[in-house]
Amino acid sequence: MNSGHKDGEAAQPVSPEELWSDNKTQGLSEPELVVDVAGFEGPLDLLLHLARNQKVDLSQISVVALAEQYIGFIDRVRAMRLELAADYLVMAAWLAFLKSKLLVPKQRNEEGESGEELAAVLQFRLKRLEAMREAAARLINRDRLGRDVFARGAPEALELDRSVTFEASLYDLLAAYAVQRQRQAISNVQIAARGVWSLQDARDLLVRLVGHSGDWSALNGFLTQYLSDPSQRRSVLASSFAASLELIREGKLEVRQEGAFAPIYMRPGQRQLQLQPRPRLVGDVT
Amino acid sequence: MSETSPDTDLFAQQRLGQAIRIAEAILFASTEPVTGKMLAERLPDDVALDLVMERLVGAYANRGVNVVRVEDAWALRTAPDLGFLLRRDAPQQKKLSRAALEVLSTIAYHQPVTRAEIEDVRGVETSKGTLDLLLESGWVRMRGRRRTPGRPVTYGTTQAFLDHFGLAELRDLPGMEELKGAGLLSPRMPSNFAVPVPPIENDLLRDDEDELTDVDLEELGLLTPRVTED
Amino acid sequence: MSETSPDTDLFAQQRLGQAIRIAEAILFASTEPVTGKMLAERLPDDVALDLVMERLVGAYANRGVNVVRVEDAWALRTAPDLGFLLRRDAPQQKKLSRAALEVLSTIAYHQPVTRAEIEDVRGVETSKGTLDLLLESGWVRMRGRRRTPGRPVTYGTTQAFLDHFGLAELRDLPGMEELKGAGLLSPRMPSNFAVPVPPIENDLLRDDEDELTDVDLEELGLLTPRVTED
Repeated sequence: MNSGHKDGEAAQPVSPEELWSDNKTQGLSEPELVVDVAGFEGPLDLLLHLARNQKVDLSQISVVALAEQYIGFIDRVRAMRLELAADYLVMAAWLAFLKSKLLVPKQRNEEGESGEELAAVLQFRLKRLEAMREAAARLINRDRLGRDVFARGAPEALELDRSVTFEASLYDLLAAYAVQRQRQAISNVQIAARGVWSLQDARDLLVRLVGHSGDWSALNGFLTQYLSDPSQRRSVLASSFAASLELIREGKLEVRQEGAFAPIYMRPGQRQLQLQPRPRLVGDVT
Repeated sequence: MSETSPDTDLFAQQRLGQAIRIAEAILFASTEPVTGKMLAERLPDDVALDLVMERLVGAYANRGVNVVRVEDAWALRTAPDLGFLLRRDAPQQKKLSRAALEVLSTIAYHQPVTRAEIEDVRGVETSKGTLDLLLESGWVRMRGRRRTPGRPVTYGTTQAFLDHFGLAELRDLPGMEELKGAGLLSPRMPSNFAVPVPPIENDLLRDDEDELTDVDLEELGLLTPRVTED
Repeated sequence: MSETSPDTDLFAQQRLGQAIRIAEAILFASTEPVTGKMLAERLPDDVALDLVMERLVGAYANRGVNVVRVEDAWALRTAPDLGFLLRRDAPQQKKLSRAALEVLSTIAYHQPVTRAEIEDVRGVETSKGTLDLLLESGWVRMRGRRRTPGRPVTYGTTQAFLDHFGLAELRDLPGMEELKGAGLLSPRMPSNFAVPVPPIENDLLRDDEDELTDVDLEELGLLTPRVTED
């Protein structure tokens, strides 16, 4: 009775960091994260962390300062010659774009969302992510079955619903299907190492970047600056230009250029820009 | 004892009440009868086990569940007069075997499908027993016969299948991208790999399917030959 | 009603008492929540399930074991305050990774939700295996497909999820109402979400400007946010 008083422990709030104690298994289940940037779950998580250091109230944060901190962080990581997951770089490129929009006064002929509106969307996403974080923490601290609350230890078979004699869940069914199809499919597929950007890679990144802004954006500069090391710039530029032509043909992208060698502006086209469930990009940026 | 004040009395009552709750929870959660020794270890030191169990037995005396003594241990048991609620023959709900699940899912995705085609997808022979079991489960049915040599029977799923797996229609079965997204299928499948999409009007026979006739069913041994009707 | 004799009253009382015993025995026998429908089938026809369950919940309210509701089902569970006594016997539970827990809460609060929407909330791709793990745990299920191009599968939580976290229904998710009220459960930014108009950001200082202090800003009337038009 006087030993093992663990109930107090469950009651007090636990910080998120303490909660997920077995990060070791995470390594197994998530083999595709190239660089675990100091334990962050993606760029939005990193941004949230930086924003948290700025202010308690997320609606009071300075988005420009946040963008600078994020870009600075990414630059430092890249200076250390660490590989970064593509997501982090896409965010850096977009934030650089957002920052420039916020700093330059809105042009009269400019259409679409203003820098402030884009900043508000970012703040909304940060708040929403934080809300889910907190919800997860509250959820996990509830009195849980099998830990704080227990079911009957010695159940007995009941004369109930005699009609159903077979048991299987949809998950069982799908797992069985996938496993056998996979087994039958030729299993040794060679993935060639990529020195250049494929059209598909470039296309996916364009979709994500332009989808973020929803407005005329001159993205090329940011694209080459953040998404590649110098040796790959040409490949990135060529691939993304070719990919943009393809997207234009499909009506998913519109482009505009004031004159030769002027920045190329892009925005989503009439057809919805939608990311198909996409192949992984990780490993592409090397 | 004589010096017990009303205050300490109340306190003792609370201690006893709490001890009864503890004993009750332990008996409930335990997978087997709990010995008096084990119970005593968990109860407050100054509470007598005998008193606790006497009260607990009393509290459950007329309930749907009783506290019974099994040698030196205690357990919760269904009241004898309610035994009819419990299953005697106890055939547990059968879990489908892995092979059966594989055949079932193949039929679901590839229907209408013949036995040879199922084997082609799975790469192994399907035992007659597995198909029989699935037919018995009510989730699989014979749809018709393919208009090819040998006129093989085609299999498909039933409404009961949709009901059991919570699907509104066959097209709700996740496609390849969804299977990949859920981590069920490797993202790196060969480019010629595809997951079929079941048709919208699944109940209709395909162009190359014939209806099953009574004669067919008889041949398949599923219809006892000609019961005369009265 | 007026003609009810003491005899029939007594009889009704007995019927109710017996119904309560039956419901009690069924709940005791089962580890999983038992649906009201299943219970009702087992009770005498003329007894209202609601009344039976009300009495049963009341009878167990302060006991070591409680009757809890999970959606349209009922279950007996040990009282939460006694967990510390029982925990030592319980097998260690697998801990969810931080990512998995985040995906779980996103699904719980946003359901029905597609994978793309989960990724939008978290700002990161859901790793292969996370959804798989949650599906396998039985807390998450595929609910159906969204009627949009591509018909993406939607995810939601299960009754086992509610049971595990001691929730009678989804509305009981902690903070659900506030989050909804704040618009934080919508996939897109709600129109009433305040667009912060930064008065003049400190970061925007030109080389030839000095930093304004709060006192300055107040004097200039710039502390109240206002829309600036260039």
